[in-house]
Parts: sequence; C-alpha cells; structure tokens
Amino acid sequence: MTGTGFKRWFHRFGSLPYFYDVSARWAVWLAVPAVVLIGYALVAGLFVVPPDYQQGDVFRIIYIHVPSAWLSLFGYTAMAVAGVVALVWRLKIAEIFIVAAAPVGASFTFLALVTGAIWGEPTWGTYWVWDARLTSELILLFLYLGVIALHQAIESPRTAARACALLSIVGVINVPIIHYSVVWWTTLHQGSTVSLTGGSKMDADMLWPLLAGALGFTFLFGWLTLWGMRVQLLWRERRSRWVMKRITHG
Amino acid sequence: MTSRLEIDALVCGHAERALFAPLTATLAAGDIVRVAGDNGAGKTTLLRTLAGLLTPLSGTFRWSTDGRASRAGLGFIDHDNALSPVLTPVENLSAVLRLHRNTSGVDEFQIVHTLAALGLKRVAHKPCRALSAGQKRRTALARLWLASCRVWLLDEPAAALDQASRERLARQMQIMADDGAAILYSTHQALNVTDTQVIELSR
Amino acid sequence: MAEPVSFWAMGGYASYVWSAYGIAAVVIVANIAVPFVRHRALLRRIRREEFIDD
Amino acid sequence: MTSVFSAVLQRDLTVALRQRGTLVHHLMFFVLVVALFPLGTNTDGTVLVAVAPALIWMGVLLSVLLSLNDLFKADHEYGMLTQYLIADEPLAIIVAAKVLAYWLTSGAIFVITGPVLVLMLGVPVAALPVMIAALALGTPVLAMIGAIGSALTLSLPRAGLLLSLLIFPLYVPVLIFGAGAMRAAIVGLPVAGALYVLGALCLLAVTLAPWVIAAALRVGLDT
Repeated sequence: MTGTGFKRWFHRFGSLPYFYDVSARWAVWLAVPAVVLIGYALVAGLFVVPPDYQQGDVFRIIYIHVPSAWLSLFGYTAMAVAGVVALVWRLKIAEIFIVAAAPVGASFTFLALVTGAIWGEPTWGTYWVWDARLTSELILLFLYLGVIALHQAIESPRTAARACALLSIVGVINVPIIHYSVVWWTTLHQGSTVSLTGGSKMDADMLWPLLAGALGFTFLFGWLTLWGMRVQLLWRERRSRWVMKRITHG
Repeated sequence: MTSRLEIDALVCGHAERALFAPLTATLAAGDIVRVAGDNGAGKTTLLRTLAGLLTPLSGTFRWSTDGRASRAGLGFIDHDNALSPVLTPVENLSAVLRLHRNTSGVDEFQIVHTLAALGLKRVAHKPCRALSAGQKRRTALARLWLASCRVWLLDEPAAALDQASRERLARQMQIMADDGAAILYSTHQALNVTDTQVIELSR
Repeated sequence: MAEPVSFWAMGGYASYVWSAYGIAAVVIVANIAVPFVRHRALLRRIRREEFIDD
Repeated sequence: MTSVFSAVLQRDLTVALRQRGTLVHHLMFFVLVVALFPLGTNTDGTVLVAVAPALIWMGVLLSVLLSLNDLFKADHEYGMLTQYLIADEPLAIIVAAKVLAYWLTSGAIFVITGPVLVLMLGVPVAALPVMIAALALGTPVLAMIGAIGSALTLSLPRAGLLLSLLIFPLYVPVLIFGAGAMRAAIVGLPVAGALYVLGALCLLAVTLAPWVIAAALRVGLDT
C-alpha cells in the first residue's frame, strides 16, 4: 500500500458510516471460526481427551478456564493498544473499541475466576486459594471494572472514552508489575502451590483442544466486541445524518 | 515578536452537537476582534477551543509567532478569575505571572503598583475570599497590565465592572493593540474600543 | 470414546465440571444477548426520532 | 523551567499551610484507623504484630484516598488549572510540583507518624528504620498514581468511591512490597529485596507519572 493508499484507507476506515456498514460483514468472518474452534475444543475436551491421571475428569474445566484467562489478558492489552491509537491519532473507532471491549473482557475475567474457583475446590479443598494466577486475575477484574465505572461516570462520551483509553494504558503497564509482585508474594506466602494445570507436561491430544479453545475465544471476543462497537457507534452518532439515513430505510 | 491566528472553517460544540456554523477568520498583531452572539451561541466554547483546552468538532486553527507555529505568549482571562480564596491578590497574581515565560521577572512592587492603579491598594494583601466580585475581576484583569503577552483571549472582561473600571479596561486594550498585541474578546456590555473586526456566531 | 453411561458422571466430578460449563454458557449467552437487545432498542428509539431535539 | 516548579510548589505549600485544618484531619483519620483497630482484636500481642504492616499500609492507602481530591479540585474550581494548561511551561513540570507539595503535606506526615503508631501495635523498635524507609519509598508512588486517578475523575462532582476503584488495584504492588518489607523486618529476615523493588516503583512513578497526569488533565478538562 503506497503512502497515500494507506492514508486513504486509514481515513476511510476511520470514517464511522463506512465502519458501521462493513462491520456487519466482518462479523461473519469472526463468528464462523469462533463457533468451529470452540465447538471442536468443547467436543474434544469433554469427550475425546482421556481423563487426567491425577485429577480425573475435573481437569476438563481447563478447556473453559484457560481460554477465558488468556482472553482476560488479551482483551486488556487490546484495549491499551486501542488506547494509544485513540489518544495519539484521535481515531474515534479506537475509542469505541475500548468502550465495547471492556464489558466483554470483564465478563471473561469473571468467568476465569469462577471456573478457577470451581476447579480449585476438589483440587485444594477450598473455593478460593491465594494462588498467584487467581489473585492476579482478581486484580485484573478490578482494573476492568475501573474502566467500565469510569466510562459510565463521565458525562460526555468523547471524554469518557479518552479517559478510559488513558486508564487502560496505565493499567496495562501495571499488569506485569502486579503479576510479578503477586507471584513474589505467593512464593513468600506459602511456597509454590501446585499450579492449576498441574506439573504434568500436557501431551499433544490434551493441548490441541486447549489452543483451539483459546483461539476460538479470541474470535468470540472479536465478534462480541464488534457488535458492542456497533451499538456504541449508533449511540454516539445518534443525531448525525448518516445514522438517520441507514436506520430509516434500513 | 508578532503573533497570528488563522481559523479555517472551525466548528466547536459539546458531545457532537455543533454550536455555530463553520467559522473562518484571522487575528493579526494590532487587531481587536469582538466575538458577538447571544447567550449559549458558543463564545466561551470558541475561546476555550482557541486556547487549546477543547478539541473542535471540525475545522482547524493555527497559532504562529514570527512565522513559527507556536502558542507561546498566550494570555487567557475567563469567567473564573484564577484567584485562590486563601491567597492574597499579590500572591495569586505572582503565581499566574510566573507561568508565562516572558513575564516571570515581574516583582511584587510592580504588582502592588498596578493593583493600586486599579483602586485595589487596600485589599492587595487580604485573602481573595474577602474581595467583592468587582474587586476579584479587577485583580484578574491586572494581568493585562503586568503580563506582556502577545495575544489575549478575554471572555467577558467587563463582567462585574463599574463604569470607571470599564473605561480603564477599554483604554488599556486600545494601548496594547496599538503596541502590536492581538486581542480576541467577547462582551455583553459595550466597550469603547475600535473593533477591527466582529465575528458573529450564528447557527 | 468415553462410554456414554459415565459421560454425565464426569468421574464423580459432574457437579463441578457441569457447573463450570453452565456458568460459561450463561456468560457467553449474556454477552451475545446484551448488545443485540440494546442494538434493537436503539434502532427503535432512533426510528422514532427521539434524539432530534435532545 | 525550575522557576515555575518552585513557584507552583511554593504556592501550593502556602495554600496548604493556610488551611492547616485539612492537614490535621488527614492525620487524625490515619491515627484513628490504626489506633482503634486493636480494640477489635483480642489483647494478645502476637495477632497485632502479625497484622501491623497490613494495617499501617491500609491506613496510609485510605488516608491518601481521602486527601486526594483536594489535589486538583480547588485549582479546577478557581480556574487556576486553566492557566496551568495554557501556560508556556510544560504541564508535567507543574503537575510534578503540585504532587510534591501534596506529598509533603500528606505522605511525609504518614512517614513520620506511621512508625510511632506501629509501636502501639507491639512492633519491635528494631523494625522502625525499615518501616520508615518503606513508607518513604511507597508514599510517593501512592501520591503519583493517586494523582492520575484524581485527574481522570476531575470533572465528576463526587468521585471518591470511583477513585478508589481506579487506583487501589494499581496500589497492590506498593502494598505487597511495603508490607512485605515490614513483615521481613519484624521477623528479622533480609529486607533489601523488597526495599529495592519499592525504590524501583518509586523511581518509575516519579519519572513517568507526571506526563500521564498532564495527559489525564487535558483529557479530563476537554469536556
């Protein structure tokens, strides 16, 4: 793409009506792989893969827990990257991405916490263990809730989105620091607990469904966020002509 | 050092709602430009956008000093007078003046002298919460005499001023314009300054 | 293929595995439903020109 | 450049000293939180000593949270913040001066009173130097990160609770290493590691945060 080609694409991509129309088609390209991958991961994870020799069948929760834990991190990093784009190039699409991605990321972080706790009960005997990963996941959930609360608290949508962009950037810088300090704290606290996935090396047929699940969840995240963006876009541009045009005859 | 401002099809507003039709204008050294428009037409929003505090909905504006793009030497006096009620007028003014690069050398004697000229000698060393609205406004406007800014944005400078103070303000604005400063101001009460241009904000 | 009989039993951990998958389903469905509902509601409000004057 | 830093610092310190009441309130809150806690526990000392570091740091965190809103709120109301934003000097320098003035009137007080209070919880005197060092390195980080949250929630009338949700997760590293250093000091373990990390966090916050706070102010005021 030559310089001007990219610039034209960048501005057209940035223009909201274009995004609103095109995103309907893109959604399909995200939904199909999501369904296929997650379907394969669930079917394989629940039926095909033999039970773990240590934990038996309860380890099958991994096929939900790890993909959502991966998604919680992926989502927040994506929000921070969009934050940089929103603040540096003042691209409205990036602002809208952050606002749409936050609730999705938060719900998958919550899902990772719940499935981790459910899985922890039979393994360690208590629902909540101050395990390094679970604790970092909990703090990550608070970071997400902070972004969502900040967006709802600020009146004007533009300022709210840009404030969330900045908060996401500050947050993503702190995520590794928080994780490192929690790991230091847990190793100091009670010695290294057995990590959730157990020390055993994952052999191939257990691993493939996991990777497929993680990829499938990422596509799902993209699909959900895309729909969230369309709603945000309509809300922020509700008074503009292009929305009227598309809605009245749409 | 002469400053210039070029405004090109600028539209300002809040939460995606435009307040006025696209505006194109220039402000050069020695100009006194009045922004006219009834309440809510967007005068304050325009001034705050030109000061760099708000992002415009569309259109652009460019500051330049001696050809170089820069917004140095900008003075902005808006409705709230930047006066902490706990500090005295002298302390408040010296704090604000220290922010401008070209006026950080102003000493307390000059400040007290200017305040005296504005009839504020008695209250110069009392905490600003004890001052009346008119006295606070004159303290804020004292910056016109003390800071040698090349460009001034004034948001209703004559608010809460009595007749004598308005005369003094008008005379000072005229002197500064003749001295090469550029002034963009909005006002409700008439000020006898020769406006080189009037910008009418209409939808 | 794990025999279908004990499939539901999940080796005695049925309550854990199925509650985890159940909550996962609820979270995913909620995330799908909310934008759709809001999208349709917003379309209705815009069609009724509720925002022209506000 | 430095003249603006000292001017803003001097102005804010004058304002703070003329409103000594608020300083005393923050201090009293901190003392009360730490002093009343033991009444809730049984009287044998071992429990208190074990929980003292966490209590001191939670007391500092809560006091910082309460005292944060007078960092920018007052200047925002009187229009001084507008002048800061359009000043010729870089906003990050002005913000750094403001946060330093804020730290001197709140963080520094906790650094001094904290160790004294901790004696009430039965912590051995030998652990006091480490406590002072940990508080001295940790409170600037709390001030800087708190200032980011305060700047982001500037345009909101009542931002107290939201502020805690925004900045407490970011306070976790300081809490962990601050309390960790104190616990190690109490039982005589080596404290160097935790204090070094606190020092690194402090350096990171002091150098990066002013630019972020300046950006947050510009975003916050751009409504």
